[in-house]
Amino acid sequence: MRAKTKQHMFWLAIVVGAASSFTASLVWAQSATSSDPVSQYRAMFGDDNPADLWVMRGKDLWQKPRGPKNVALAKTCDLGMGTGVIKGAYAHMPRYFADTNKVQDLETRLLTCMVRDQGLDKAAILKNRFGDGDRKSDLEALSAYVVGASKGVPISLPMSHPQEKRAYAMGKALFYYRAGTHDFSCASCHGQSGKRIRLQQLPDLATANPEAQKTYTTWPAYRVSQGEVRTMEWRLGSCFRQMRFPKLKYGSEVAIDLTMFLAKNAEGGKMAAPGLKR
Amino acid sequence: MKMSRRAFLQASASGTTVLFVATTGLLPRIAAAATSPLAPTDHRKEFQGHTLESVVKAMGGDKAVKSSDIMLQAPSIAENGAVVPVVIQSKLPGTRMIAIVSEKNPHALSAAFHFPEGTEAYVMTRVKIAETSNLRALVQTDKGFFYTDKLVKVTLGGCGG
Amino acid sequence: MHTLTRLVILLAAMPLASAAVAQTHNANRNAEALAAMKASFEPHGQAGMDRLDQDKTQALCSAYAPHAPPARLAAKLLTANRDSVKYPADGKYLGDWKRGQAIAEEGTGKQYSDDPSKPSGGNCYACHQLDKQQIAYGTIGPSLYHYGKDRGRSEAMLKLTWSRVYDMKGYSLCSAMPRFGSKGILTEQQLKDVMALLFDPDSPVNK
Amino acid sequence: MADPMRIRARLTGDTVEVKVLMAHPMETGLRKDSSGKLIPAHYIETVNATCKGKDVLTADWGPAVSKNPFLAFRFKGAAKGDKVTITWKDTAGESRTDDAVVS
Repeated sequence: MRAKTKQHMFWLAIVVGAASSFTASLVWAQSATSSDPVSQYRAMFGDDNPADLWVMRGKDLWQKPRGPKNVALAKTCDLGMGTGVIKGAYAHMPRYFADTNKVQDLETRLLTCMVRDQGLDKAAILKNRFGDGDRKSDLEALSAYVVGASKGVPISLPMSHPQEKRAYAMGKALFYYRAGTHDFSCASCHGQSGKRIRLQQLPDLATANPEAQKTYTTWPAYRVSQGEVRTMEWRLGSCFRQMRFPKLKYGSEVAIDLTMFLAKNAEGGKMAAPGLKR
Repeated sequence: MKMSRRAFLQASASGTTVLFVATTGLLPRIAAAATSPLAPTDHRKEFQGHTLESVVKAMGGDKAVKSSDIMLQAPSIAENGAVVPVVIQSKLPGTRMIAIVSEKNPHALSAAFHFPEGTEAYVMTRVKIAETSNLRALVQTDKGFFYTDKLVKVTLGGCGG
Repeated sequence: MHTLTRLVILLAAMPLASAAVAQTHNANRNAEALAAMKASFEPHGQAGMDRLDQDKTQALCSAYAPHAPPARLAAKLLTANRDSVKYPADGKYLGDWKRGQAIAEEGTGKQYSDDPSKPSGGNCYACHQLDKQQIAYGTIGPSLYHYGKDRGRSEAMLKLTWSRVYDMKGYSLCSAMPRFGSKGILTEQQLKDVMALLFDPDSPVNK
Repeated sequence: MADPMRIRARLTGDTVEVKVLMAHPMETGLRKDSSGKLIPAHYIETVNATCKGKDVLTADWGPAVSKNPFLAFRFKGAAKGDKVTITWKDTAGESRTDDAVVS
């Protein structure tokens, strides 16, 4: 059966050649056909990103009074730019918050506001931290909305508090930490430029560079393969799963420290999230 | 692992259905195998067929003729079979319907769009494709049924397969 | 010749110098990272917390990354890793290339989301080109197209290749390639099948 | 209840281009959740678009339309300020209607 599949693939490969010469004769209004088929695939999505549906829902969640305390996050939540301010907030995170005495990323900060200000149940929120179809994640929707308000804002981290500096240094060490059955660290795939895994280009996230900017500024993103908006917490957890590590806890030290390291390497890049990814 | 085309058709025809596009966590899995009595089938007659021809017949036609007046734009490589962008435009006069057909899917017919007077014979949407296959654009005009096709390769993801 | 020797020495010394600098910065960083890891992960499925503990190879490579560890520290581990290789009990290196192809394509195995009762894949295509017909291949590792055709099938070549797939860290300590044998990712039979994919004249790798 | 659609309707020359994003899981009935249980089929079966009381597009969909469906189409005969109304109905008997003003 394997061999048959192969033969089939081969036969199809021949057809591709014929088919492409056929389509080449057609004239298209927006024939932004790149020679690279993967970018061609991505270009076909245009600016019609289903993440907009999450942004719409997130806006409601941010603006409407909710929870036992019946207050709106827009009236109470400080994401580092002042109460209720979302413009640019994500571009300056993770950062130290005096009220919690912690370095927080957007998601843990939202969680703080939802639990402390609105009186919502932390366990219930976390149960749906990653949505799936009808089971929707408020954290993902809120993240999409807040992040969208930073579009065009360059990443710039305060990096003044000792805890912020420590988070960055730890993030760097964690980035190179090899373990598990496959000896992987983040650097195994993201330590250099110009490589790909299967057909996916692997960005160099180890140093401050344009690839690191482009990657970080397009998360959170609508993941085509999932049909969901995914956040940085999800992205890191999923990477560690594929690295054969145990399960990354949401809002954990490792998640925040690594996010700090990645954000710092993306400094200067203009936010363009929510993005659209494979 | 992939089922052979014949096994796939047998499974479908016997009323059971093939596991379609299953996404497990991050990585797309273009799965096959696994039959379940719980798995539904669409009971509308146009959705019953497994081939272009049977879809045409269910729509009251006889056969579809290949036409170069139908433009079908789809990626030659889809990074994910769960979302394949498709643009179809018909230059055939009197076009009243455009359909998307994937013979390797559990239902060959993915979607049919009906165009009243005043609406262009144009549609853009995104569909699921079970595996590497020819995507077909089927057009109905006053004169009958016409089609064109394009091969779309579905590729695999990286680290976890 | 003398110039060449000098150049080789110079090139070899360069990473050592930068590694020495790195070493001062990286003091205790593995220990701190491990503590953070233990606090940040939870066991799930087949992936227990022991997966976070480093063996000597992992620890040394992490401590000096992104630089290579000093050669004198690496040498002992290279030898130990090479000595850990178990060659096939029956002396036969080659299995079935068709099964090898399936193993090379399969990317699952050992993740907490994977069924531990199912065999792991080798996921070779994630990093290597093998069969020319498979266009979705990665470039982290070198192309292995025509691997056997270019190298022949001498006993020495079979043995060398076996040991590299079994434990690449016996040759390049901080290679990105997993240790498929030493870490129990692939079984002996699976390794033979992958070997056949690389060497069998009928394998698409050699077409 | 289903989330609202995002509808954009833009007039260029004499043609209105309508672009719609719908929030819908489009479950095939063949996908398993993380615990291995089959998720029941749940997908949009019909879509209808009207402008000034007249149909401008109707569609029959199966489970192969992607999750969170996207649809774009073009029609003539509308002016800026006219309203385009979209309705979808799904296999669970749910439906949703939203509209957008042509701009």
